[in-house]
Amino acid sequence: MGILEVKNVGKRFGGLQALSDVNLSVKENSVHAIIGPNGAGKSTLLNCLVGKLIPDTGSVMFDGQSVLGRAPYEINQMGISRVFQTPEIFGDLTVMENMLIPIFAKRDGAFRMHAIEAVSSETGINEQAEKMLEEMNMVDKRHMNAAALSRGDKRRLEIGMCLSQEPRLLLLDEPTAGMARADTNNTIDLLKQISDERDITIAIIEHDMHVVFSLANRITVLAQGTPLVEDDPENIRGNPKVREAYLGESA
Amino acid sequence: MSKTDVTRRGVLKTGAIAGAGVALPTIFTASSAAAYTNEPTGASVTLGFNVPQTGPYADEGADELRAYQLAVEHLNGGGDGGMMNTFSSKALKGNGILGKKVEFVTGDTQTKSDAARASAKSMIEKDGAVMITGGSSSGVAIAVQGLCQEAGVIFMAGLTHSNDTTGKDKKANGFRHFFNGYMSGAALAPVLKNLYGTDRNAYHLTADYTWGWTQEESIAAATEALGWNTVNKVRTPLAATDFSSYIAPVLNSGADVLVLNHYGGNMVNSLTNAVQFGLRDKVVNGKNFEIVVPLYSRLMAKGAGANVKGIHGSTNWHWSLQDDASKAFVKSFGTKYGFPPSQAAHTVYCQTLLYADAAERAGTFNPCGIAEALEGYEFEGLGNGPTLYRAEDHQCFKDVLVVRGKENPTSEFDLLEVVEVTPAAQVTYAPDHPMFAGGQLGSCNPGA
Amino acid sequence: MLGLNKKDTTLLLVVMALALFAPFILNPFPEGSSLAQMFNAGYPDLMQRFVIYGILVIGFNILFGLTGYLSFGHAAFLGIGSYSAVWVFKLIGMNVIPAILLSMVMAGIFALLIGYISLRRSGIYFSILTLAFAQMSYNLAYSVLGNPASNYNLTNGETGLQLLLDDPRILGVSSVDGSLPVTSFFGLAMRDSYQLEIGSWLFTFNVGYYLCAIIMLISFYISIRIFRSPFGMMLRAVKSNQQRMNYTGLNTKPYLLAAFVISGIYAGLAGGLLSSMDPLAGAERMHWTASGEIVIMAILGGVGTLIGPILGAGFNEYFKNILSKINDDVLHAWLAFLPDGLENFFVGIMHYFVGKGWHLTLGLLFMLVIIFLPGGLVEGGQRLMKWFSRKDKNATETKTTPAE
Amino acid sequence: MDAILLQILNGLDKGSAYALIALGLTLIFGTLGVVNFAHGALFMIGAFCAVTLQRIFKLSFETLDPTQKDFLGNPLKVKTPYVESWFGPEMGAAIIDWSVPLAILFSIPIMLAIGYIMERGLIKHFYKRPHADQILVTFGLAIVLQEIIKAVYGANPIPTPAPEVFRGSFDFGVMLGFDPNAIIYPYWRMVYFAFAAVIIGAVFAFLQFTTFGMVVRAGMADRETVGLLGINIDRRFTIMFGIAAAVAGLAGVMYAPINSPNYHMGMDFLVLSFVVVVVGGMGSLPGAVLAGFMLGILEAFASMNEVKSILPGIDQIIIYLVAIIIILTRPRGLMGRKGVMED
Repeated sequence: MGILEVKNVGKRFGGLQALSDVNLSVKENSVHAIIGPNGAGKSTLLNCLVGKLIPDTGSVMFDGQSVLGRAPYEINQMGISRVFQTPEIFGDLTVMENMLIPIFAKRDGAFRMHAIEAVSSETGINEQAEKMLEEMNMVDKRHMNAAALSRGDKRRLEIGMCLSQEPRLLLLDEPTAGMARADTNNTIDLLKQISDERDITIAIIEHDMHVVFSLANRITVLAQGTPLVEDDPENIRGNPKVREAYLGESA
Repeated sequence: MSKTDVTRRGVLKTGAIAGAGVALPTIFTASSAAAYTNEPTGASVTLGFNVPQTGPYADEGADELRAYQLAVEHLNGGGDGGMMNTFSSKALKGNGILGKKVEFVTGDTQTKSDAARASAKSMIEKDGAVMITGGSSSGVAIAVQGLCQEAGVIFMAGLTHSNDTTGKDKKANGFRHFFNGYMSGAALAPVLKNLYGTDRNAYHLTADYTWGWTQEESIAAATEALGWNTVNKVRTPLAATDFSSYIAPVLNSGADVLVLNHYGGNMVNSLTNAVQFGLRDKVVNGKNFEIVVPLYSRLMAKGAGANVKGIHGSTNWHWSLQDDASKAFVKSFGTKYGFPPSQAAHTVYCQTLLYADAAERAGTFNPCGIAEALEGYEFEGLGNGPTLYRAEDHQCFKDVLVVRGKENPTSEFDLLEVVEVTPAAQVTYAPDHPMFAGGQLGSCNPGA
Repeated sequence: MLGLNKKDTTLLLVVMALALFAPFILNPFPEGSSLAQMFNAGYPDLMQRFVIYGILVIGFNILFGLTGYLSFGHAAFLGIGSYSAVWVFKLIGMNVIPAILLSMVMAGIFALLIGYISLRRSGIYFSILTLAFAQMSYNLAYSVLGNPASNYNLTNGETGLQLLLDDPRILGVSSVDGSLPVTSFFGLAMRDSYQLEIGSWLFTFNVGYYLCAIIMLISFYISIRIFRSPFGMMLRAVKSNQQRMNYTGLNTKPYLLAAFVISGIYAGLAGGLLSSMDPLAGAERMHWTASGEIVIMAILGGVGTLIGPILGAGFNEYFKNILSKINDDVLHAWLAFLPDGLENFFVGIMHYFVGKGWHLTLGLLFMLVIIFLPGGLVEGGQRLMKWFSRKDKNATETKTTPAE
Repeated sequence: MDAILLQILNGLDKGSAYALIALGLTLIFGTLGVVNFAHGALFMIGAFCAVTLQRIFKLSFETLDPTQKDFLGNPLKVKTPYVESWFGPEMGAAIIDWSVPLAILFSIPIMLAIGYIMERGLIKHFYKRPHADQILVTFGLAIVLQEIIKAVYGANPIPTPAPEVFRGSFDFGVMLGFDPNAIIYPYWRMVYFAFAAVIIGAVFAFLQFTTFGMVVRAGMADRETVGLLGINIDRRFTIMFGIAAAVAGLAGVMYAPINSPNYHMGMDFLVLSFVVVVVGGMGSLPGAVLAGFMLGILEAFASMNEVKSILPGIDQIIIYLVAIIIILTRPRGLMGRKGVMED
């Protein structure tokens, strides 16, 4: 029984069957990659997992509870954090504030009228944020506006923000899309380190095979809205069906 | 910072903390506490002219300001003296009021009761005005009148036509020279009877706010007393600019007279729309369809242009009157500004003179003294014939003019012609008339 | 001090000093001089307006400045607060405290209802929803709800809701010697003033003003606390990125609604104070142009800054009240030192910008600020400071500071 | 039935004005992404173009007529318009009579120029600024423009009648078999409706069938891509701004006989036309037109006595009420696109 169980999920947009009969099981503490050619339904599937879309059929269970019909913030509170393709951070806020917000959200829940005490007086939370900044190697940038960070720093900040919530499942949507090779490698190292050091499950949607094969210990291949195969990386590499559907095209 | 020094030095120097009071005069001498708000102690006295300088009635306000300046000039002995020469009281000598030179401050009411009160307050609190006058709408007049009552200064209303100003919202410190809705109805009714007969069906369009309601009530009562039938009374939003959807159903209702209880821009638009719909060319119930505008002003007539031709209404005063007083006023205003004065200019000029005269006769600027001098005061020579400032409600009773839009105007000011001068007796009503009931004058408040 | 950091404490102390010494600061010219007639603003009514509109815009800034949601109908809450307070004076008694409390409660309730509906949409759709609610309130208050002949005359229409000699006032008196009783704070009448004469200067200390000033300082203090609190940070986060908020486990709706209600309560408080200083409430307080003026004041001062709202409100009220009272005579007196021809020339030009032309001047000033100082007067001040410090040749820091 | 037909007619006419203003607003918003609060002022300036032309035609020389006296008792100065002395009294009077339709030609270059100056001088500096700043600076401009008009023309409305032949009304009732006078409709309002229809049709045709229009439409959909194609989209957008200003101005010119122009008529229309645009859906031209006519008709219905007696004051709030309902049920208005002006 995996931590995330997707059963028979189908989603239709008008005349387009975006997903059909998707079954997926992500095991706890694994790094599970979902790959597939463009239009295979990767993003639709991801959106079904985080509450942005509600599938027409099937179920999505996280840790034994259904996520369907819940708002994104409720799903996050269940323990799923999401990293976006283009980093979604609070651009007008400082790096430090960016880091504080998820920690507050973790402690205080979806809403708390916490309007009198200053942020700075919450020493515990400030320390946690400091620690996470250290871990992300961004302490010197703490007073910068997040919008002024480089692309790679933004990505690191976003991952740090997600990690600071200590999620059970981290969802990454093409985390290295548009990155230079060096940044990509840094990100791979960071994610490796995270999965090694932490008690965390990572599900990653990725186009870049280099990233996928450096990180994943389980891979699902999606084609035309339905899973083609789910297997270990070594077996995926040699699978002719996958080559035909995907690798050939992307090479 | 040196602010604390100023305080300390000041306290050491004078040790003065003057007594409590709402107001602070322009020229404050360290004399004893004043007997009434803004008691003038120097060589001059300040009046506050609070008129709409922005907003839709700005032109009317501008004309009022011209008349005020003329009145101040005359009071201080300048110019040709205008109506001071024809006024029945000879207390004014052209040396200011009670020997003090008249100065004035101006403010903008914006035709909003809030802004008008703020402006009046600044005149009272900052400039030491001992009397506030002006206004071009009833809501503003009532609001400012209430303020003056509380602050302890006299309010001489400008153009305000609602029954409420001297009816349920009357105040001991407030006085109105202008006529009102009831008087319009009472003056118009006999004329309408002569012109259109007693068998008529009237359709009322009424601006949906205080003045409109009292005007509608007054004119409907007056015409119903003639035997007219009121077909319908329809309220139109104040903000309406296009009245087509209110005017279109009029003809089909069986009405043969349309009464437009509108003022200012509302009236200009509703009358223009009504004429556009060709109402005046129609024959209903075998009679020519007619339009009546109970309250006319020259500026409205100017705005409506040719559409006013042949349409009847009432007005407080008109420059074409041929009595000595009116001629004197028109001459002195016309010479100074190059065009004849409006009724708004006339009423505020009269109000200023009446106030000054009352102060002279009372020998004081104390509002209670002035109120006493004005209450029950009978005078003439201000263009409206013999006039009474009634003590019970502080309303002037005088002749009312019924006017008609002129068919062949000779100039841009020659838009109305006087059809009839309805004598004061015909428009007088009992102080406890139901349309005016519900309020109390209270007692005069000298402030301080 | 008071749980604030050093910078905020300084700011609070500066505002406190400005408020307490306003009667001196605003009356820089001696009584009777032509400059005094033009520029002095130290009379009770205007000083009260400064701080009351300050409160209003401080509250508006909590919504607009922090969350970026532009309410174009905020004047409705000001109006609701004003009407509530006058009703208390009519029915209960003349003490201002219950009136102010009720106006805050009523404005809060309406803000909750209007906010709950309007916050279902964002951007211009939110603005139009709030505008529509405010315009409906205004139109109804002006006509149907204000007809003395009807059974539901809540607002007394165009004239405005005012006190009458025969109002019940169950905990007070209906009238005093034929006059209306005055509003008071436990016996201390709002209109009482003390005057201090120093040479030819005259300073007025008004009870009502100081009550408003103290309440404004409290409101300002609360707004600093909100800005610095986690709640305030969350509101800024909403403005910055709602998507990230949602995926960080935060529900943006209650945050927005709380901000909306708080700023509505501030507006209600301002309305209650307006009525307490001058017990008459008119419908035009709710007109869309009044809402627009709130936005203008906020932007003039500097959106999202702490001190901006106070500067913006002061700037707007000052020019509105001062410019509209200047007439040609005043100009002539002021420019009398010039040779006649020049004097007439200047008066002829300035004629179009004062008195009846004050709208034009304010409109132009307003455009200039928006065009050249997007951050409002606060940005103007910062630029001046920068310019001075650059002159001192010790300006090295270029880092972006978070909004004050 | 006749009452309903009557109000539909009235509504179409009210709607024509709303639709024309909303159309111009949407053109500006859709092409430039700018929320123009000065658009009402452009409408007002259009109306004052009619006033100005009328004044020009009425420019007169004065002759003293000793047989008549003016108000001060001096000989009356009789004014004779130059056009009457140049073209003879009849022709001159006819020219003055036709000043409003002639003002259409007069106003187009003026409005295009004003639009051009506004866009180049002010608006273009605000493309990158937040919508709130755009709203506020154009609002400031609207105040300045209306105050300038007030300083020149005064606050009082100025009558600008339609030509004599268009005065009076047409009786549709008789035509449709109802009682006489049941459905009457002024000729000039019919002209206005037809005029609005022609303008709306022309704008749509222009955008649909000309290359210029196609480029602009493409730019409305995706500005960056069109820019990448090497097309100077900015210049075209400037022209579009001028056209939108001209549409507002023409709406104003033709509106002048319906209501005497005054300096604040722009502000009177501003809020309503914004509501129309938003109800139609930000950036949607058909939406703006549809919403304009729809709200006009609803407003006319709400002013019927039968309706008002059940719901007192409904005519005061109907537009806002409908706007609230539509925005809540159709999040992007009637025909709006996703993601426009939602942040």
